[in-house]
Amino acid sequence: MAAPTMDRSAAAAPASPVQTLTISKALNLGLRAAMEANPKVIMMGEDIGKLGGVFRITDGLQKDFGEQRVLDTPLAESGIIGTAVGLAIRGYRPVCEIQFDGFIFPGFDQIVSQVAKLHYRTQGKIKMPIVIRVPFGGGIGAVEHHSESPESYFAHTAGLKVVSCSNPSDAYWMIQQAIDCDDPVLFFEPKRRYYEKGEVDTTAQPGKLFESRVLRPGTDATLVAYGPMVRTSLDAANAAAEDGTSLEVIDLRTLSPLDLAPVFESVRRTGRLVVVSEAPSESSIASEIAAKVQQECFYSLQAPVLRVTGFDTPYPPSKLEEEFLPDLDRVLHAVDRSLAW
Amino acid sequence: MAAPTMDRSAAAAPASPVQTLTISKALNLGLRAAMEANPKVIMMGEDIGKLGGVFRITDGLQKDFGEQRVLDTPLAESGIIGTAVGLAIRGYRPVCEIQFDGFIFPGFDQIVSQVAKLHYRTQGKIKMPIVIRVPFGGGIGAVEHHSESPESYFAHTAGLKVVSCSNPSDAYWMIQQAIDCDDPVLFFEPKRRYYEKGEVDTTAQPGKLFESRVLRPGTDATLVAYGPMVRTSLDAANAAAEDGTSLEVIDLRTLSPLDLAPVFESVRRTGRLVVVSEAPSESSIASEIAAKVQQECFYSLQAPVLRVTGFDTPYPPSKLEEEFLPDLDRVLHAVDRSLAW
Amino acid sequence: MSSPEQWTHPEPDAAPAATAAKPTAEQVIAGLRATDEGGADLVQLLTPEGERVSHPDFDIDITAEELRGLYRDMVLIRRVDREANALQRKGQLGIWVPLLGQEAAQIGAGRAMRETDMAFPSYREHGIAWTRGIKPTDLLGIFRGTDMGSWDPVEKRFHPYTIVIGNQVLNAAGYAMGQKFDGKVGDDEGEATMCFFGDGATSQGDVHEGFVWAAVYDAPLVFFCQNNQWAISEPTERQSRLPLYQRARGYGFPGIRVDGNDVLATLAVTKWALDECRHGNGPILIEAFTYRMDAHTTSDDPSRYRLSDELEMWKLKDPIERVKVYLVRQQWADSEFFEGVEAEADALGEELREFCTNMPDPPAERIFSNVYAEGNPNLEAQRDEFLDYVSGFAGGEH
Amino acid sequence: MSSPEQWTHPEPDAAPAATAAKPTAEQVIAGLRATDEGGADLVQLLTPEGERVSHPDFDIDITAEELRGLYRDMVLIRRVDREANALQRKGQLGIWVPLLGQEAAQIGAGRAMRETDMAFPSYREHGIAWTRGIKPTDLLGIFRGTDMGSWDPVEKRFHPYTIVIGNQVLNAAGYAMGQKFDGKVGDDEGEATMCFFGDGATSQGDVHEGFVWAAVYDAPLVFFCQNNQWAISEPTERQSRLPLYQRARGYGFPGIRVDGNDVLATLAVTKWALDECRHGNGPILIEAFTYRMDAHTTSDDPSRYRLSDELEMWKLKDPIERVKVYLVRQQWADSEFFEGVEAEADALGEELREFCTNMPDPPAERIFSNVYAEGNPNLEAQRDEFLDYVSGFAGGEH
Ligand SMILES: Cc1ncc(C[n+]2csc(CCOP(=O)(O)OP(=O)(O)O)c2C)c(N)n1
Ligand SMILES: Cc1ncc(C[n+]2csc(CCOP(=O)(O)OP(=O)(O)O)c2C)c(N)n1
Ligand SMILES: [Mg+2]
Ligand SMILES: [Mg+2]
Repeated sequence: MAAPTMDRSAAAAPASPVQTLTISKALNLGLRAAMEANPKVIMMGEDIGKLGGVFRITDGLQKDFGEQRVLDTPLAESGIIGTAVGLAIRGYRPVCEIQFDGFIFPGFDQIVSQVAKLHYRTQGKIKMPIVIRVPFGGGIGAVEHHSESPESYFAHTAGLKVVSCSNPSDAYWMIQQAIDCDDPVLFFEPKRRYYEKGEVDTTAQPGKLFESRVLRPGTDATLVAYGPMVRTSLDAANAAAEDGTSLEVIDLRTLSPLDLAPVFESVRRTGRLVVVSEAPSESSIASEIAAKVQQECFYSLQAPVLRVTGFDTPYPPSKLEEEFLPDLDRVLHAVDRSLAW
Repeated sequence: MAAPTMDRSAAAAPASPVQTLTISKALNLGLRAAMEANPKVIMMGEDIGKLGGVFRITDGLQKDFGEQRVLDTPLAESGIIGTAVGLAIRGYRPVCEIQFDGFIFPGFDQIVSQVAKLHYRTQGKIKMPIVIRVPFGGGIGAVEHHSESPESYFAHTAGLKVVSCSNPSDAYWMIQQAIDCDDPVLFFEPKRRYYEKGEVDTTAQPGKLFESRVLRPGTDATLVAYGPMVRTSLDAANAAAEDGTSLEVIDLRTLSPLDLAPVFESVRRTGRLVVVSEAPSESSIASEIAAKVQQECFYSLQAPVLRVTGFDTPYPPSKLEEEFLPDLDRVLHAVDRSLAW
Repeated sequence: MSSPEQWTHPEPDAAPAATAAKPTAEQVIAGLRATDEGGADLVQLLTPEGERVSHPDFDIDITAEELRGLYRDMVLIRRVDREANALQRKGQLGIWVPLLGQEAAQIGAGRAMRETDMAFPSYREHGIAWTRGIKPTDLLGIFRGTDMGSWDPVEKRFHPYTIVIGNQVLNAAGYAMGQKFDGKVGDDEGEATMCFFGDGATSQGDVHEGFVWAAVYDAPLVFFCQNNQWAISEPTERQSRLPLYQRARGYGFPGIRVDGNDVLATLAVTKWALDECRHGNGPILIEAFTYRMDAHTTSDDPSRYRLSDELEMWKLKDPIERVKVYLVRQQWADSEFFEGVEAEADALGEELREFCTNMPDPPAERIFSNVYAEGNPNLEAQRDEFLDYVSGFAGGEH
Repeated sequence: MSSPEQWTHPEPDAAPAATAAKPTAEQVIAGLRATDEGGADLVQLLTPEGERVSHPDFDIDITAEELRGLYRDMVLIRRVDREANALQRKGQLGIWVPLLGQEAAQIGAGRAMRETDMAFPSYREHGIAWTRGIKPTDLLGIFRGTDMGSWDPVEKRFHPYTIVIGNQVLNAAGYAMGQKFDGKVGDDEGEATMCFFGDGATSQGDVHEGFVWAAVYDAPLVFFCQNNQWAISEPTERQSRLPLYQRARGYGFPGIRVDGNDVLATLAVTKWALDECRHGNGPILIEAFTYRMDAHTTSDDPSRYRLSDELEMWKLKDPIERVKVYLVRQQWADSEFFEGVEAEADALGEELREFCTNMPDPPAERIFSNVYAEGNPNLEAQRDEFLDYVSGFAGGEH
């Protein structure tokens, strides 16, 4: 990591090193710590200043760091990303907030054509240390364009890195690691889980950014998920345990590059894999995992890799999202099918 | 199909029903036939009028149909797609030309947020009979952004249909079928094959638009490809035959929805599948095919589904494209690996 | 499903926002000036005090009946707005987007349109919807999460609400081009299109491209920008140095700023602009200078970013009050009329509440329907598998 | 690899374009007027006939030495352009993007910049590159397909060529914001940024958003639009009703049209604009009114869409000739000087040919390098597998 690696605990840690925080508060503290550690870190987005963002993730930052480090930008996503590129060239480390998942598309061209390619184009002479924060996914009863899961578009784009956090500790640390990273990082935040709580130790980085993690060991089948579906998968594993089925749960954390070594290892033991994701399945990250696992674990698989995903439809009106989104029952149903194969 | 289904052969067919044409000429005649059959069909794009498009696919159309049916638009892709949406609502059937694959991204938001969703949003009250033509892929020695294969982004997008032609007969017929289709169709044209020739029978539609087709039967392994890689795959099958290996070659033709029934059927016989595509593999259409086939043909596969694709990098400088693009040797190498599994 | 409340109150445990935003004195002054003064170019026909004033370019003959109609429209749509807002508070809607304060801008613009004209709204255009004959109940599904608008956009000539800021401007430009290509432009019988967007939207590339297209193709398109001074928490100064109507200067078509709280002026200016368009002199940009009196949406907390003084000041410019004063002063309406409108409003409110609380949830298969006009066998298989799974579930299996 | 020729001649079997495009008499007149006349606002200091004229707002004191320098720049970069064009014809480059006719616009603008200023080019800015100290040979890789530009954009303060129309305008706006945030704006020592784009580009949303951002953040940014009358086959009328410099009106910053074939005027106006920006009075739009004397690229065939008359007319406005006439008339340069420049041009051409024909192909592993700054294990595995495969192949395997 090329960014100054200061000791952030001193600057940013609240009184006790271990606290119970929501994901949203953990992100807020993580952003604050990154801004304190490096004056080149700036925030850009719509309504992120006085309002603190529609989800309050940047709450208080403009007040404390000023309007030049927390920019309420004009309303245009290509503008946000495109000017972030210029600021990055000038030596800044911009953290862009896209207000909702569905509004990243006006900025898609700048992401795909400039952010992803400038390092390659210049053979490394220009770096793109840009973080694009995207509150993503459904389950919040919102109107159209506010519940989407566009991460596969970015995983398909060479030159970008894509991660998603699923708990407060990861939220706190991964956002800082993403800001430290000299590559552009799409940072997907599980908005329906913003207010779930967990312990955060602000003194010790629990691991690296681009690594998957086994959250719960198990022996009968493997569940792989990321972001909001990690909670769902853990719940499913709990429920399965009551029925005597032991499920291993892996939090992908990094969606591109994929870190599938723990998955391969797991599948070689369990012989069965269910991939869980809210996004439509067609040509998606879930497809990629299935494609890789069937190749790497060809002789270990006792059933095909199954996918439990959002359907291949636009995100439906929110009264239907309970049916659209994978839930505990759909995950267990897939596990049953896998076990019965 | 809701569009008037006139007998086009009478209006558009040249003297002899079977002619030898290039793909580019076949597309040109197909567009002309569609414009003659239905006055609501209009063309929109940059330089498609007097110039006839940088590839001359619309050559002569403005001269014959006027500036109101062949529009040289201002230079902005969101504008092209966004106004096509309005024209479609007004009852037109716009055929948009994107000058090169890499320039579709400024129009991405309109495609994903409006073109793909308006029918769903209005529960069918608004149709989007828009065709977006994209000359795609590499191998032409071009500069950056002129050789990309962005089809997976669209296959991942619910509400769109995605097809690619690989030969003059399909070019002639598929473009007309796409224009007749009441759903939005991304039409990917294999630009490096524009000048390959083949026979076109302008009197009889050879098949449906959303169907894959077995181009060459075989018994030892199956190759699946689309667009420019079909030629490469057929060449590989020829070469393999000389070595005594019998490869079945399937032209996907439709990338979304995928029509994998012929692939399943084939894999059940051959037990081996190699997917060939120029696009980077990560979270791609090739991934989807692998994911589906490993599920549907779990007990038939004698080797994992292998993918021969462009690498997960930006498209390289053109002096390197020969290495970047899958060629006969890389395809055969994968076949060998599959056979040796 | 997760309750709408969660959406409304993003941080359930958090204390209410401590105090109203406290800008510097300088900012206050700047802020107040910016939102209050429309400037010398502002077209006004009815002052906030209800005085009829004349204007050299835009004037209008209005009958008592017509003005009563506009008054009624505004009262009724305001009632719809307040009822829906309350329904959201009661958990009956996931969210609501209030139009409070923008009644004159919308009724004036909407009533200037003919049936043959077409409109492309953003997401706050409940008043325009009303003038297009859309039942207010048809709007509710969007905010309750049962559908995405249930009117027929072709029949009503009112496009679906567009949420991605700016998208509809290009769609409208295309439609207007179509009107022209169809030969429907050039005389008094001509057709025209209106496109609605906010002050914040003017920054988006799509809005610019809409301006370029419409100008180059002489499209019969009226760009109607409701400058309600705020884009969520951002004041107009974050989008532009100049008053927004002046943006048109750079494209070579007229831009006019009208008092968007003056229904008469808005009607007059919009009628003129539509007529110009029908005759082939489009496009035209109208900036309706108005104010968002309520929060951005029911999820928003404006006390975090703006002063209540501003609101108080704009209350004096209420779009409905000035018409009432004028109607009374002219003796064009008596208390019976006003009571009648009130009663109509009550009935409408009642109908809305009734309808809303009885709205059925859509069936699960709706997730899969109308994704494509011509079907998709893979999706149909996905649907069938899911419905099988659901019915197995219902049957007590698993 | 597929030969560059394939790219150059899209339709190998096709007959050459039958005849030049034949517009109506009306179109001819319109076309000629549109491209020929800069209008009353055109800033000019040196007429096509080589007469020095004065201008009330923009004037410049130029020494003989300076003007000789500008002349030399223009002659050399034109030679580079013609050599590269010829190299493409010989199959040594896949494509070339000629700057012929735009030498004054680029040398004038480029020489107005200081070393501490930053430039964001489009893809035709070989003249700007020259003024930033980029060796012409460093441009060749882009067009030969060996790299995407080999200069160091940070050291040279010259961004990579940007091919996606409009993208660089936002990137430039961001960079200029950074100059301001760094406190480098406000006095004569201030920094500024220049951004280059074409007439066609003005339609793109990104260019608009760049205008919005730069205006709102008072960015020290000079938008330099080279209106060479054509966007490939589309005349400027397809992009705008108004002269392009007037676009700035709608955003609240100055827009100026300069004779882009007049190196003195371009230098004067750009210097002024940069100075305004350094002092904090940015942004500013300059439209350089010029002409693309050659094809859009070597793949293009302008005879399909424009008249040779137009070209002939513009030949009379050649940017180099008028300086030569003036230098001679002023007795600022003698034949020795002109011959010296010619000799330099010959040497440069020779160097370019030599360099180009000897350019090595990049190694295959370059495909995989620098995709990421911090690596990607999956990609590294993909690379290793491929290199293994290639080396096995080389070893005669398979
Ligand atoms: C492309 C896009 N980005 C962001 C948003 C989120 N958003 C919804 S409304 C809004 C502000 C719009 O302001 P304005 O255009 O002034 O309209 P108003 O809401 O004031 O009527 C924002 C940022 C969006 N809907 N679309
Ligand atoms: C987004 C995008 N769309 C299309 C193209 C293809 N294209 C390359 S140059 C060009 C015309 C540009 O015209 P102009 O802006 O006037 O610049 P000029 O080439 O005349 O210097 C087009 C359409 C592109 N490079 N990028
Ligand atoms: Mg607003
Ligand atoms: Mg040009």
